[in-house]
Amino acid sequence: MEVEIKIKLKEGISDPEGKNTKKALRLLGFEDVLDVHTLKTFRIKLDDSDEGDSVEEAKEMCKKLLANPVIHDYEIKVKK
Amino acid sequence: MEVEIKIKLKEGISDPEGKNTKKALRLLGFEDVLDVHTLKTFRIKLDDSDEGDSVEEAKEMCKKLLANPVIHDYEIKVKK
Amino acid sequence: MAKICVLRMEGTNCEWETFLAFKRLKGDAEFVHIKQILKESEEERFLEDYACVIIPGGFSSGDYVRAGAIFASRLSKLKKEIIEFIEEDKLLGGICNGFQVLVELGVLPGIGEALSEEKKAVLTVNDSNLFECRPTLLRHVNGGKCIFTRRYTKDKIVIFPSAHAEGKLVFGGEDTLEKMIENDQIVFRYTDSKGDYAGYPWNPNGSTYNIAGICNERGNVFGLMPHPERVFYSYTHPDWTRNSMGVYGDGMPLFKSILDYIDG
Amino acid sequence: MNTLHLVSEVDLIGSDDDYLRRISEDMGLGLSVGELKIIEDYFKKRGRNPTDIELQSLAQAWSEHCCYKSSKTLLKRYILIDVPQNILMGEDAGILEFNDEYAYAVAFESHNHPSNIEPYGGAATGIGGIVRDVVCMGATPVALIDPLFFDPLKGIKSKFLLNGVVSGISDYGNRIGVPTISGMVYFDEDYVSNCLVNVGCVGIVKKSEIIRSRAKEGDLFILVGGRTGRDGIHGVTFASAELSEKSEEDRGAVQLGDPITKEPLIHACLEANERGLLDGMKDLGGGGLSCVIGEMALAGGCGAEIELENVPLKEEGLKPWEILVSESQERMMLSVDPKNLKEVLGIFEGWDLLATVIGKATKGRSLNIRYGKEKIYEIDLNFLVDGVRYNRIYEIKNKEEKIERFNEPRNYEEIFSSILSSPNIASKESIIRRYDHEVGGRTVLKPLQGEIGFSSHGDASVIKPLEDSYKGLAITSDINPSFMKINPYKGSLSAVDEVCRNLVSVGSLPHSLADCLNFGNPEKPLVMGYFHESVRALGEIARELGLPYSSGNVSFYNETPEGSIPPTPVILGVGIIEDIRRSITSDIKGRNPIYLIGETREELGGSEYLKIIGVSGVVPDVNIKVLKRSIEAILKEMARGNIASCHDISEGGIAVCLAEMCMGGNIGANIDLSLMGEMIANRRFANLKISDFQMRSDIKLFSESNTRWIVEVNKKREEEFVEDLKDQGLGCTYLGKAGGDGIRISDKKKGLINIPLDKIRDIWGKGLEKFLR
Ligand SMILES: Nc1ncnc2c1ncn2[C@@H]1O[C@H](COP(=O)(O)OP(=O)(O)O)[C@@H](O)[C@H]1O
Ligand SMILES: [Mg+2]
Repeated sequence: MEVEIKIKLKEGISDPEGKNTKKALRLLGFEDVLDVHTLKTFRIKLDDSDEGDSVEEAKEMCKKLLANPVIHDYEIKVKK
Repeated sequence: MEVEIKIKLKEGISDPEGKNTKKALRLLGFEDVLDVHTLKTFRIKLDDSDEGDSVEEAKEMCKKLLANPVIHDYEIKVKK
Repeated sequence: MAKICVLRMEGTNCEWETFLAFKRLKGDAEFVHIKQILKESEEERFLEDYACVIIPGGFSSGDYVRAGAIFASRLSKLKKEIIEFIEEDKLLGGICNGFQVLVELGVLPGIGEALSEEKKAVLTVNDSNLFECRPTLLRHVNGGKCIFTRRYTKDKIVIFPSAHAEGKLVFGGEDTLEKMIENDQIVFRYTDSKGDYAGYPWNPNGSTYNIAGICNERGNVFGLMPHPERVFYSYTHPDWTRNSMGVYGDGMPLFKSILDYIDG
Repeated sequence: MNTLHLVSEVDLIGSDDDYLRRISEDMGLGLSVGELKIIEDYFKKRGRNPTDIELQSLAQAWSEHCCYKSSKTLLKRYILIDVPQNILMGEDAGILEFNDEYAYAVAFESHNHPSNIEPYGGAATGIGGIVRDVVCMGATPVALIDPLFFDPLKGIKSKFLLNGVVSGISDYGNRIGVPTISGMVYFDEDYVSNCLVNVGCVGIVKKSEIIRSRAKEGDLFILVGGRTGRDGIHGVTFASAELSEKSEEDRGAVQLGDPITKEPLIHACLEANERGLLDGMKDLGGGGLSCVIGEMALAGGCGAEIELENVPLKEEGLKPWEILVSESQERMMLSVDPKNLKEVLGIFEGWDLLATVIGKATKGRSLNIRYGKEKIYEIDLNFLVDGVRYNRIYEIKNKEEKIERFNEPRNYEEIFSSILSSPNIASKESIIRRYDHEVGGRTVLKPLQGEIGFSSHGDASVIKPLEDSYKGLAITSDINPSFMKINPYKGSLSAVDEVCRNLVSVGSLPHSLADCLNFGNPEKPLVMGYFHESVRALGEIARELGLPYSSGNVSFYNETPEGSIPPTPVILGVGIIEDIRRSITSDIKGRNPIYLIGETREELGGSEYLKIIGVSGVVPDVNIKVLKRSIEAILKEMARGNIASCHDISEGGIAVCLAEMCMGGNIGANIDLSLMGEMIANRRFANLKISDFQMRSDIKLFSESNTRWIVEVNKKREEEFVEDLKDQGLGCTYLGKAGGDGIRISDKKKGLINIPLDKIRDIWGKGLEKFLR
């Protein structure tokens, strides 16, 4: 089983990587680029356990390590 | 319109970030973690243009800046 | 003599110069690997045996996930011991990556409680989106609360070099900054060569309120982005060939302040 | 266990040329038919065909990259002769005397091919490899050096390359905690699709702890660090051929590197060595397990046996030959007496690192490999390691260096501005600052020097490697590819001259050199001719100066269908400074007199000036005797405290040199060139007449003649300084005085340049910006 955890920046938190990427894309001639946001995804393979558990477990992972609530939101998806 | 571009390491290319995250998760007690892969997502807002074009455009962006075909695969999704 | 622990794990890479800074002042410092205090190793070490723990700079665990996050999450197994350590008014300091660890661990900003379950701040990606190595000028703005900087007079301007990719301090909670100012928890702020608060590159990362270093409410937990250990002697100052100074550099008094306190 | 399907026999014996060629291609061996015939012969005598694993391992050991088959002859003839006594040893890194107790280690290599395919990973693993070379001598790495060469970034591809390479070096070097203190960034059209990434590392080691790359009979081979995977397969054969469209598919050769395995690996290896537990240590770089074990056994006068099944893998299903030739990063090989095994394993366990016994050193002189119970490999070590050697045909064709006449510019400021903003001259700050150049707390002089917020280029960086000694190492690297394109002989002399100039500028005595020789396809006689002329010059000048080449590397086949790179022999120089507290920086310190040391000639061939106006000229020559005397004289003046700042004159001539000095000090200068051209010391003190001389102002300002410096002389010591230099018979010309907030240059009353410093800084500072990101 696999859980996919997306870590993204909260609304209003600046995203230097997005900003820089936007600048670079526009310089490269992609002038219709209005905005770029970046986010990081962790795809985590788990030993077989049931879905309920794995969402909870993923939440724990975010709390303990993967996200910092001051700047991050996260989304969790479970794939079988 | 928004395109979402996911950049991930190709099969067989070692992923130190995934490896180190896995080790950390396991040490934190998430012992059922078998494997971790990381990928980066760019959410790019484009000035209105039609769908066909924007997939092509996103491909160009990958080729020119966001990915290196030698080590990366990418997925493109268009959202309206 | 009180013992100092220089705590490291894979990727910590400023431990040697940090250790030397204490040694040169006859401090009793030793290296401890995180495995040792987590009892994952045969050569165990105990937090309570130290008067001061310093987490040096580097890229612990490659800064993967987020700078300092993995180190902090591993340390969080010792929450109870860490809280005790802080409440006994012992010293816990972090330089650069160490600062990131302390913030992720929840012991900084450290308002109201020694360690907060929920993170109250973050050291996030520099505005430039780049790792940058540059000399920075800092004003010591602390009114005396911070034990680590008692040897600096208020408003003294020092040169400590910076070298990081994630040094922009951002607080959670509207009034955190105000409280920190009120509590005298701001320790160093970036300035320009005239002593004014200016933007990039004088503030190398876009940090809130030009903050380079802070302490907790008790003044015994301290984090700082730039590197005082790199300017222990004057000859590693970035401009020593033009502005002559004595033997010691701007960083020395910081380590001296620590020893003043722990050795009484 | 049945290994039949894992190892196959290759039908060499009695095959015809076509078939041999096909074998080489199908198996990705990169061996020529002639080479395969030698191998065929070897096995015929043993009455059997080789296995695929044997053939793969020979291909690797015999690659250009591993055995220097095209360059060995010339290197032996010119560079590796008369090795002075201060070289203590030369293996993966050269070891030189530092003081009674300590030595320093230098390694210098190219990582060009991988960096062109995957710039980020290629450059990062380049750093990883060079650090291993130093660590495997028992030395602690204290400095990294990164000379880089790109095409002038008109295309998207080259921006991608530059950004990738710099990010790779920055991410890897910063993470392992070794400061990147020196390097260069050079742009020329001929590097299109062939960027060069050279990396150097300097380390420090107690003489008693220097360790060799060898094993003694009975030792165990312990593989430590990372796991072995399919990555890096055929890296060296790949590096020994021209790049082509198809190269992009050679993904196996590309790796990202894992600095966070490397960082503790450095500590653990050094700790095991310090405790005296190791008999030998060698890094696994280009050339996998068989090369490393083969060389360690051969050096120790024994044979070896490997249990291939014991090698820890990243993934399942690797064939034995893949395990053997894999170049997976972050691995080292230790040879350890069985009595020390437990303690060694304990150290690696403490750092959370893998350590696995995979074989032992045996009697005899062959390498034997087993997989499970099966014996799958047996080759004599001499045959494996010695490889082949060629005397490649070379053709020396000297281009005529003609002086084209051109008019004196009407607007000097315009020319000066375009030179300042050209990418080879412009500030490299945006790159330099992405490297931590201070981690370790040993960096005394940084690559950027001067007033905080205004710093400018220095000449060499200085490291204080030991806690208890003020002795220091100065480090620089140089080459001017524009000179090389016109005259490889003079270009190579100039590189050594510049290295010496840079080392002297900071107050250090040049002590040793290392060379990384980047060239095109050696099978082309003209390319071999450039190579010949270059090593001839490098050998000559070094011998006359008494400087050894402690280490080096040859990188051939830097070619694509689009063409070859300029001949690029990069020289890394190390100088010794007795007391780092006396080192000198390039930034102007006060309102002092400014002097030019050295003779300016009409040598503008390959200069930035002529490139801009598009005409040709003569490449600067070197008078080695004058260079020698100048080094002595300047160091003496510095020791007497007469010199406040010093900068050597290179690309862009006097004009650029002055500008950099002034920007760093944030102090301007008033300069008059009218005394230039006189060979003897300034008339203010020597009471000489100004003889009329013909040199035009633009030549004075922009000529790139070698062996020249600009110095700021302490006001009170001016007279002594001038007398001293006169005694030495060295050219020394009064240029003017520091002061003001602009650079003003005139020649006999004729004003040439008058630009405020802020503006100069702006032009120079932004020159590279458009190329980054
Ligand atoms: N890629 C680089 N990495 C580190 N330092 C660099 C790099 N490029 C240039 N530098 C440093 O910038 C300074 C100026 O470089 P350069 O103009 O090439 O010097 P020079 O002409 O004296 O050899 C030197 O200190 C050099 O080491
Ligand atoms: Mg120079």
